[in-house]
Amino acid sequence: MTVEKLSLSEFKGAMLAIADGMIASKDLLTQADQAIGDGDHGIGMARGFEAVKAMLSEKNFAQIEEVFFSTGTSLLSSIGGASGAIFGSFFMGAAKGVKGCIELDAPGFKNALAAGLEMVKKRGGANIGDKTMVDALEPAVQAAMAYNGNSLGELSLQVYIAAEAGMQRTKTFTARIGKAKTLGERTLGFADPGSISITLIFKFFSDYLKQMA
Amino acid sequence: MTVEKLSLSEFKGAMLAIADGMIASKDLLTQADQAIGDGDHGIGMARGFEAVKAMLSEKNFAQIEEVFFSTGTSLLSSIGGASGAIFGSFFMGAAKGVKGCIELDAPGFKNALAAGLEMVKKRGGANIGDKTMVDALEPAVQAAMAYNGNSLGELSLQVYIAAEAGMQRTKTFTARIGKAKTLGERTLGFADPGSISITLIFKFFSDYLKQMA
Amino acid sequence: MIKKVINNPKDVVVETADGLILAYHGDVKKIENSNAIKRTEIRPGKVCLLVGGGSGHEPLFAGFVGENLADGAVSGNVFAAPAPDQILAATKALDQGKGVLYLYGNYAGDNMNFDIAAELAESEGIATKTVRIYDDVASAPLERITDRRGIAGDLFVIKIAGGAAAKLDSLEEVYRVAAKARDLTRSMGVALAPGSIPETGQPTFTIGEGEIEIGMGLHGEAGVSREKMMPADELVSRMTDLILKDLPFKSGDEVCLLINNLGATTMMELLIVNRKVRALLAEKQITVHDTLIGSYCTSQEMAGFSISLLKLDGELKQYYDLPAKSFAFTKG
Amino acid sequence: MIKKVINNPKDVVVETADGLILAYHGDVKKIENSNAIKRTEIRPGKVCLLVGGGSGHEPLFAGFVGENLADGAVSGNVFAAPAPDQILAATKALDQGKGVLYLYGNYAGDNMNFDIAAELAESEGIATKTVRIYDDVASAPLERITDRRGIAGDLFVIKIAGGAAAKLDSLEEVYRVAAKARDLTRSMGVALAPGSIPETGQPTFTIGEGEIEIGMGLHGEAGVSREKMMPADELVSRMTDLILKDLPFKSGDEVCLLINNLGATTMMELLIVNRKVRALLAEKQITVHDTLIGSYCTSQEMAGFSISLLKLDGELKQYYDLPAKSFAFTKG
Ligand SMILES: Nc1ncnc2c1ncn2[C@@H]1O[C@H](COP(=O)(O)OP(=O)(O)O)[C@@H](O)[C@H]1O
Ligand SMILES: Nc1ncnc2c1ncn2[C@@H]1O[C@H](COP(=O)(O)OP(=O)(O)O)[C@@H](O)[C@H]1O
Ligand SMILES: [Mg+2]
Ligand SMILES: [Mg+2]
Ligand SMILES: [Mg+2]
Ligand SMILES: [Mg+2]
Repeated sequence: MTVEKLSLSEFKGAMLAIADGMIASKDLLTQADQAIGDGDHGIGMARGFEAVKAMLSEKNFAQIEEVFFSTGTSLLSSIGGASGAIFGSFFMGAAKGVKGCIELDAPGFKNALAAGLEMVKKRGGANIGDKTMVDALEPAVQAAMAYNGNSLGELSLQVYIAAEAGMQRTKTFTARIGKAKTLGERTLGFADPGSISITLIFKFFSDYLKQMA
Repeated sequence: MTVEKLSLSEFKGAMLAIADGMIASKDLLTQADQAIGDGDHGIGMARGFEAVKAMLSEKNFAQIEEVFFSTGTSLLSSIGGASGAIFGSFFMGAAKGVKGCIELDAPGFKNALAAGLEMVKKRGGANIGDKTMVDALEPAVQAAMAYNGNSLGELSLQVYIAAEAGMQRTKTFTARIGKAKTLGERTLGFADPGSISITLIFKFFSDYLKQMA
Repeated sequence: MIKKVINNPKDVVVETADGLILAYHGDVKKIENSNAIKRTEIRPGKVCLLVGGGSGHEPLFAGFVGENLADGAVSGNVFAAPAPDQILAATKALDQGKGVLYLYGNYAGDNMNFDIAAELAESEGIATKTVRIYDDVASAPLERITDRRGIAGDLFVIKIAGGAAAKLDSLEEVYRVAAKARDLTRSMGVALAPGSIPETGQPTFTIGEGEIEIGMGLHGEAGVSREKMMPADELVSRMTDLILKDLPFKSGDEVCLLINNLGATTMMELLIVNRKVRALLAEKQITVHDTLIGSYCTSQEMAGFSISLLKLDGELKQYYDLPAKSFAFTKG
Repeated sequence: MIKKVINNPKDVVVETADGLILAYHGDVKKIENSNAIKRTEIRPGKVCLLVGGGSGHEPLFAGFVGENLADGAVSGNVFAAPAPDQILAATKALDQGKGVLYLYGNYAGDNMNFDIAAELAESEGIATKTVRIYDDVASAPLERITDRRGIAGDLFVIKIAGGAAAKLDSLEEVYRVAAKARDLTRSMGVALAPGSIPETGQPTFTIGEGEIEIGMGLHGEAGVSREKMMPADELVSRMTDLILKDLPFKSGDEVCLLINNLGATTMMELLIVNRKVRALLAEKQITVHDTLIGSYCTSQEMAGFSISLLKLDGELKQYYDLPAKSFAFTKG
């Protein structure tokens, strides 16, 4: 039995699980950024999701979009750097996809993903192959669109799997954007840190749904 | 058969041998200074005796005192630091002990040593037990004074042996002067770098006389 | 684990700001709700200059707030651009009705965060313009100059922009002069040993015993090539060549020269570098109007340095020569 | 073998001087037959101030030659006092008939070499007086204050002595003011990691991973104790306590504060130190008239810093507040 949708409070619980997972991934993400960036990605994400946790425990929400939006603004204002703007934009954008919803179902999640991707690309201008989190996010969104069922659990697993594959592909790209870009060929063999983060976010979401089922 | 005295040109040769020996001792002296000082003693002594070598090859001398004096001024102006002043003063002082001599014999050498020590103490104010080169030089001068023969070779060996013993004794002293003084008890077990230098100077002189015999 | 004189690593940015504000002895004050500072006295009606970026490069940026320099500075976390709300708070605190010029290094994070802030400022009726500094010749070819990173050349652009903002009356004009200074500035760095981020205590990159990285970026991003250590004169020649032919600088040009310490390099080395740079410039009949040597734009305790040249024209020279006074840069 | 940006290690001192003179843009020139520099323009009839010591501490001493500062500086080899003939040549080049004040750190080597030079100068009819700086509280107990070493407090004494030499007419008077500044200055340092001498490429001391040495000297001479690394606030409290009770500094005192980088420490750390020092001084009702933070008196790339306090009185304050301009120190 898989989960079809999440109530507002369940979705809040999912976001909390994502936050805990990201905080616990601090060292892994920092090491990924040490290899080809400036070594702060895990620090930033951990700081960001600490802020998300604090926000979630303080605020009451009436709609799904508020959870997305407040997660986005929390990340934006606490991380700073490229990932603050990008991951902040992702969640703030996602909010636009679920306007008025009080539950999150598969179609809603698809819309949220698509709107999140749009916002990320608008803000950062990165395209597939630039070795950024877009290389994981865009295939994830495509996988979501290709999914025809109505299980949020299944959908989120597809999304995670596609993001993971996209993240793995970044190892074969030379960076064209962000702090890694001057490394050129030396970035080969290393995954983009931000693509690992978005993959983990989807993984923790999928795990949460699995564990609910 | 041991050497009774040195002609002016032989003495010049002896000074050259000392210079070569000191230049070759650079690393050893630097390491001694790294342990309890600022790690530059060998560098300074090598620079000083390079200058002495250059001076010896340029200048012509009429008297023993000129060799002593020019060695002293060469050291003084090329080493700088504490050892420039101290070793410069030693040789410049020694010159006063052999005024008018055109050969160096045992009495002359004794006088030179005594005058050198006097100048060192006047300039630096160090006494036995302060953990400086005086701890090697002063017993060496005392040994010279106690020597009643007239072999310069024998005398120089006595001087070297006494300096060596004095140098070894500095390992049991805590520094009271110079850059090592704040190390206090931590200087225990290490010989004072300058006392090693003066011992080596006497050793190379003694070796030179031995090899002549 | 690199030893650092800090308390809780999470507090370094805030404690650094506290220490800096005290060192300014009243010339600057903290901006509420932001890790930012502003001059205590700003002439009403003045076009304001806001600089900023990630922390970890001290005294950049906040050390350059002062007379004929920046009016305010906003600092992010270590190696992370400040967040939009911080930038917005600083923008609002500075604006005197004539708008605010944003001046910062060209990094994805800074670009996005300052852009978001600019949009928010606009919606609150505050005009902003932006000059992104991209002086680092090592970081992209000339055809893609806007992909280049901003490094120590920041200092020249801040100096000129600060002068222009003190003297000129319109945001457009200040923007024009600042952009010109940016366009006439070129830099090139080299790293010998890594810096480290306080929160991890780990070096930001690894480099072999006898190796150096030419063109290393300010956060430890890779440069143009990793090489064996070489004599100073050879290294400086290679770096200077790359700078000179990029603008290009030509015989008869007059320049300002900055030799910037990335952190742990000794002043002795920087002066030896200066000697060679000057010899190379003299060979090419390029005259040096002023020389700055020191730690202006650092990457924590990274060992290495950069060379920056600013080509002067009459207008830039007039702003460059204005006296200036701030924590990290005083000019009589 | 520590990497350094140098050419032949034997040439570092001369090449450093060349680079420095170029950076001064005509304000100083080389003194013939000496590794020394002097101001290009010295007022005839002026009492002159000559500073100096071993190299390796750049920008000390030669970076402090300028308006209302030193008139000349003579530099020895790395960590070795200059030789008497060098000092004498500088003395002769400076003297304007009113005599020369020697100002330097209190080390056996400097003392002996400057004393020899003073004797030689006297025999040539040039009057000299000497102020030896011994601000390092860590290096001997107060009863033996003249056994103490001179460290970064040099900067305060040079600033005041330079002002006095610019304004006062007799060597005696300049001496009196300089000695007073020296007597009212106290410092304390700490080292986290060693520097190295270019000719050996070897660190001047070894220190464990998590260890620091409180009171470490400027050449790597041992300090008062070797300890485990501790939080900045605790370290600063211990150092400041030792300084405060030594003079002693008292409630109501007005001081100048210097937080000096020994080499590789980041500005971020120095500012965090400043924050705590100021809190401690405020607690004791000691007011801070001016703060200097930066690399003034280094020990090559040693990591660490020192804290110095100068207690002001009306006379010292007047000289401290004079504008100043040199390579390494400009005050508006
Ligand atoms: N323009 C962009 N579009 C999308 N993602 C980006 C962009 N720039 C950077 N990123 C993402 O941000 C990640 C780096 O984040 P982080 O290390 O926290 O920031 P910074 O680069 O400022 O240190 C990269 O791995 C990349 O995935
Ligand atoms: N006052 C003094 N009297 C005699 N010898 C001294 C005195 N001060 C220093 N020395 C000698 O000089 C040596 C140090 O020389 P060196 O390392 O070349 O100079 P510095 O101490 O200036 O670095 C010491 O080991 C000591 O023997
Ligand atoms: Mg990063
Ligand atoms: Mg020594
Ligand atoms: Mg970063
Ligand atoms: Mg020395």
